[in-house]
Amino acid sequence: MESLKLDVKIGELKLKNPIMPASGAFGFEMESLFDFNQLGAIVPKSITKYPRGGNATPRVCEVTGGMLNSIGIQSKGLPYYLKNILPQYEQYNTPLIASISADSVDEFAEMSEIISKEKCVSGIELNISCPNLEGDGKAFGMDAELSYQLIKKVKAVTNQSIIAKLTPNVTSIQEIALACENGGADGLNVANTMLAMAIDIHTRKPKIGNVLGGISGPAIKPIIVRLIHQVRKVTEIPIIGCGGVMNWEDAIEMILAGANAIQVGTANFINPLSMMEILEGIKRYMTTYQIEDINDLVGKTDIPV
Amino acid sequence: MESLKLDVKIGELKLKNPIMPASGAFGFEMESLFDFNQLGAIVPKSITKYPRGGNATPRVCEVTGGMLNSIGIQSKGLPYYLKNILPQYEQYNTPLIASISADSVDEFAEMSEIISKEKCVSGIELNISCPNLEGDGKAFGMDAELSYQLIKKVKAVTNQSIIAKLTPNVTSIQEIALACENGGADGLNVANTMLAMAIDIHTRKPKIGNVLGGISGPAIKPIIVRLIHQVRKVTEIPIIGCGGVMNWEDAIEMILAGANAIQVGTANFINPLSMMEILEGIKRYMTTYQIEDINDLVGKTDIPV
Amino acid sequence: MKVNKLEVLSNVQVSERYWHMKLEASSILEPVKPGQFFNIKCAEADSPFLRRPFSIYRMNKAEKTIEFLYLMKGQGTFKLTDVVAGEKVDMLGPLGEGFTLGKTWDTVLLLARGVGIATLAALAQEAVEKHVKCIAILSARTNNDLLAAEMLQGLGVQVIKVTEEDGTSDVSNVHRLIEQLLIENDIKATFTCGSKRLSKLLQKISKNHGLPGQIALEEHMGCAMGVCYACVCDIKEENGINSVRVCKEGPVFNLEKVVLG
Amino acid sequence: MKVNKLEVLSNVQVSERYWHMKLEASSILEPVKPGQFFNIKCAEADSPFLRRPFSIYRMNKAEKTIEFLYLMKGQGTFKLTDVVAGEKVDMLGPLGEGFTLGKTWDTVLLLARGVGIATLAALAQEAVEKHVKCIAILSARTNNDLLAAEMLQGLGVQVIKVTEEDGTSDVSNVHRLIEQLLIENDIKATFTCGSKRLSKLLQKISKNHGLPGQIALEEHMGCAMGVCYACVCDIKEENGINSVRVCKEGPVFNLEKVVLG
Ligand SMILES: Cc1cc2nc3c(=O)[nH]c(=O)nc-3n(C[C@H](O)[C@H](O)[C@H](O)COP(=O)(O)OP(=O)(O)OC[C@H]3O[C@@H](n4cnc5c(N)ncnc54)[C@H](O)[C@@H]3O)c2cc1C
Ligand SMILES: Cc1cc2nc3c(=O)[nH]c(=O)nc-3n(C[C@H](O)[C@H](O)[C@H](O)COP(=O)(O)OP(=O)(O)OC[C@H]3O[C@@H](n4cnc5c(N)ncnc54)[C@H](O)[C@@H]3O)c2cc1C
Ligand SMILES: Cc1cc2nc3c(=O)[nH]c(=O)nc-3n(C[C@H](O)[C@H](O)[C@H](O)COP(=O)(O)O)c2cc1C
Ligand SMILES: Cc1cc2nc3c(=O)[nH]c(=O)nc-3n(C[C@H](O)[C@H](O)[C@H](O)COP(=O)(O)O)c2cc1C
Ligand code: FES
Ligand code: FES
Repeated sequence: MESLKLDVKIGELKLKNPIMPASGAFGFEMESLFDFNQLGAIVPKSITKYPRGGNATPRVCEVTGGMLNSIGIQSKGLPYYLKNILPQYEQYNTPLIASISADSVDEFAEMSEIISKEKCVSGIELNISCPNLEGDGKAFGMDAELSYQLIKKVKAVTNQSIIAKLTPNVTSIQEIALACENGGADGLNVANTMLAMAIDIHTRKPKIGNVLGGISGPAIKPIIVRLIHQVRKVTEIPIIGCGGVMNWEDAIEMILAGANAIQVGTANFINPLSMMEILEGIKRYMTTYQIEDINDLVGKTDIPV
Repeated sequence: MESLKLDVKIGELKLKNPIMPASGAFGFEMESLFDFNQLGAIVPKSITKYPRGGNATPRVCEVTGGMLNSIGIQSKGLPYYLKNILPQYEQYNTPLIASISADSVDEFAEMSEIISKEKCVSGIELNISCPNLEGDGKAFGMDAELSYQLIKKVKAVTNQSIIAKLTPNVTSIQEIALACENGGADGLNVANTMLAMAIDIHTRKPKIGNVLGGISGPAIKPIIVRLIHQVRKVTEIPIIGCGGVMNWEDAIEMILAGANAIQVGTANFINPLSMMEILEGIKRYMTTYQIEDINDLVGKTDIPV
Repeated sequence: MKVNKLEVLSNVQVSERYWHMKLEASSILEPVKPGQFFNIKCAEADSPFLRRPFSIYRMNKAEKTIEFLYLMKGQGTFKLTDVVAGEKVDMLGPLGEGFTLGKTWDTVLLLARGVGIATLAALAQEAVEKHVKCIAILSARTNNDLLAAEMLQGLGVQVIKVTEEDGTSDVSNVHRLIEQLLIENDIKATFTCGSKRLSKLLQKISKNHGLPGQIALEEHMGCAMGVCYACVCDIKEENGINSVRVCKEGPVFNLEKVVLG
Repeated sequence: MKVNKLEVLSNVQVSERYWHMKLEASSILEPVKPGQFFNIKCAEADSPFLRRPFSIYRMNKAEKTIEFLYLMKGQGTFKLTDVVAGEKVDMLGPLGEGFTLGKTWDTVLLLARGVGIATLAALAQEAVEKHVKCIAILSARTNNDLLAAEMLQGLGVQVIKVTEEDGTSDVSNVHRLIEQLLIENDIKATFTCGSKRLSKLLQKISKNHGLPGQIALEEHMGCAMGVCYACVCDIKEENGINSVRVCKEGPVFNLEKVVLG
């Protein structure tokens, strides 16, 4: 095909293509593997205001079709992030989405305001869904009203495009999605990991130091596809599909379900070149099926009536 | 070891061992494969009051580490069940747990009352969690108050041991579990399938005729283990672990997480002898680790403090 | 029905897209009928997750072997091609209801498309053994796809090949062909498998000519043992349309009664 | 670091529980240091899901080959034993920081347990090439487990074996052994891998004798590239205890600084 249109928009944020890494499963350390300029966006690991030690090891374990993790957002704190992490990416012409994790609504707003001022930041993802922190796996994103307040407060202090990263561990993701949209979110990330647990039957100990962890990888893809489909039914704002994308087929599946862009996490650990291969696969698919603009595929599942 | 104690109790219901099939993934048609007298319980497919045609085909599809299904509880109705299905199992000395699916609280109570009178029924499982029916995957078991009312009404009309089969598609399974306990449930089944979706990227059609389906199989096991662990934290009533048990290691893992008994569903499709092999494996494990009574393993995960 | 672990005697590619697998089957004591199938674990690994259904292609009662002819289609059948002689394959079966050859049927017509050929081949074998005259129209994309069907000719079946490649496989041409065969032969019953369009055609022709017919259906399966109700199809009965299980009441059904949608 | 698809030259069992794999490595242009590792996809299939980390056991710069020695432990290493010569294996690396041989270290002591032997073997090889005298205490459950270590003797390393089987592997015996070796030899540095108990012992002894030491750690890994923070361990620094990545800042650390818990 003459020219494929791969660019997508999330609020004011323009991406040259829909493929980006998932926070926590990507870093500057991968820089020798492929050209970060090829990515739709750069998404560094979630940052917290204060340094955090993270959780007890083991922090990962393998399960059928995926892995559990409970890193606990190990972080050197915001000042270190601004000084040492962000500048690493200044050399790329790829927009950077900063992922923020915080303990309170006010802290989310405070951090968003600070990070917004960084020249190299083009968007902010609010990790309101991290299941690893205090409170038995609970997260802001489990409460619609809290999510609404949080987004609203953040939007009040920044002009950046704001993406709310939702948790899949809820009864109605539609309710949370709408709350975030009403709060002013420019996009929704569907979704973070699912809360899970694994036990070593010989030692009788949890396989994860922190007892509970989040499951990522292909095992959760069908659940995430369903969540994207459900969210797309109630809102028109951009969705970033995330969870279990291992190859271009998975990415197309999520786009058909309603995602405008795709984040790739665990796949980077299995095949660090997967984001590049996914991009190539999407182009081949578009050429085969004569799709000129990737946006024309969004939500285009043929649902029987 | 001299003698292994494998018997478990759920309310008044005594099982000679903790292994039983999951509803919908077992039937009399398997009778030539192994001796049903070896099972802890027999659990036929959920029955509805009126005949139901079930959903559009395809009703199953394969995903990584599991399958989606949306059968839609195809059923010939309660009278046929009483006359033709239940009597098939009369020849076995294994207790039978009848699984009931209904459209309203009153219908659940009505059906429970009728089924209770059958001599060969030893317990009732209320499928308050089937995600395939009307309402975009919604189920009674997503609402704590409704679940409470439902169990209470059923308990008022029957002396049978009542097991509530919970849905994993909720923000807080603990809340639902407590509601069921307060309603009088004798046991909790954790859990039914997780709501999911898969799309054929070439035809762009959902892979399941009914669009959404429930995912079962090893992909969901870590989520189910977490749910069992969470439920065990808030209640002491018996839990039946269900979801992704493929082998004896999985069964032991769920028992350690807090399950008193185990249901095996999808594994029967892959290896129809799996329930017998699971039982043997559990016995070997108990012998190796000198566990005389299976009940001594329940919830015995070594959680760091 | 039981879980059989059968030793593979050979597993070879017979044409571009088709493979042929032969297994030692002395442990199967139950009779296996044409049209019945086995639900096969295509790889020892966890993936593909589900078993795959394949109907019996050939049985050799003296040799105590069974054979399958399969199309390389997706993950499961690709894995199956990796199996080598000497390995064991886990196959649940025999499953379902097979074909029935009426006592008075001395000439029968088979209409098969694609892998449907495998299913009807077993029937042709039985028919030939019973000295029933067998005429088979085999339809496929290419002549290469029909290479696997040569065994039928070897058996003494009268084979007519139609393909997209030769431009002979369209429904109207097959229609003409069948009408011609019905004139030239005293066909007593019809059998089909593998194509909805051709099945509809044969349903219509059989009805018009008052011929009994049988069809082997395919549907995605969960258990293949009749317990899960994944594989249903609609059958017209006196009392209306019933939803029945392809794996249990089928896969072979009365052609007249099947609702082909 | 890059994704390498290397051809397997051989993959053979060298003792009851240990396997040895040799691969063609001319495509690896980066230098590979002892103590560094590769994160290996043990099977082409989806399961095992994660890669597995293995440190380099031997490098032959002339032949352009690399070798791994691995213990058959669980799903991943079992699958790895299925790989045959001619197949390609996907290995990400080289990863992490390796051992450093100080310029003035003319005699070094290696203390390895179990698969730690593989990791230290690469170091021994480099030491021998640099004409550094190498004394290695190898500890294992059985003498059979130590078969794989014979290569070290071939290199000219002075090998002392201790095993549970012979009742020689308890910490107090190893302690006596080391003290004796320190008397008999002018050991300049110590290296260890594979056992927490032995590492603690060597940490103490090295400290007492004022010897520099290095340790290669193991931790469960997600990415092995330094991005996920799955693999952390604690390191004592002037500013307190820091949590660092085994895959990036390690797996080799200053023995003195490691918090062995
Ligand atoms: C009763 C019966 C008999 C059959 N006999 C033969 C035979 O003799 N030779 C032969 O080549 N094929 C036969 N088929 C079709 C065969 O089962 C499918 O081609 C096979 O399952 C494809 O698996 P796959 O992993 O290669 O393809 P994929 O398309 O990757 O399979 C994905 C999923 O869809 C299911 N599926 C795909 N196609 C079919 C189909 N046509 N019918 C049912 N399920 C399907 C698979 O079982 C699997 O669960 C038969 C099917 C049925 C129901
Ligand atoms: C830097 C490094 C170098 C290593 N070098 C070698 C070597 O040269 N030879 C060798 O035999 N082994 C080595 N190991 C250990 C090797 O990685 C494990 O034995 C292997 O991962 C076990 O995988 P499995 O699937 O067979 O076992 P399983 O126990 O089934 O593995 C389950 C999971 O736990 C992880 N795991 C299990 N044991 C370890 C371990 N000791 N360290 C890290 N993760 C583990 C696996 O990677 C996997 O994710 C090394 C480990 C590290 C971290
Ligand atoms: C090791 C690891 C660390 C993660 N850290 C973060 C994080 O810091 N912030 C965040 O929002 N999500 C984090 N996630 C979740 C991922 O961004 C992603 O939502 C999830 O892994 C599902 O996608 P995947 O299946 O493609 O991995 C992490 C995931 C993994 C596996
Ligand atoms: C094909 C199929 C049909 C099912 N039908 C029912 C049903 O009728 N009633 C019910 O309570 N659960 C039903 N289930 C859910 C199972 O009982 C079980 O909760 C679920 O499959 C998870 O367990 P598993 O992973 O061991 O299969 C069905 C599951 C499958 C796969
Ligand atoms: S596949 Fe389960 S009933 Fe036919
Ligand atoms: S394994 Fe990811 S940082 Fe070390």
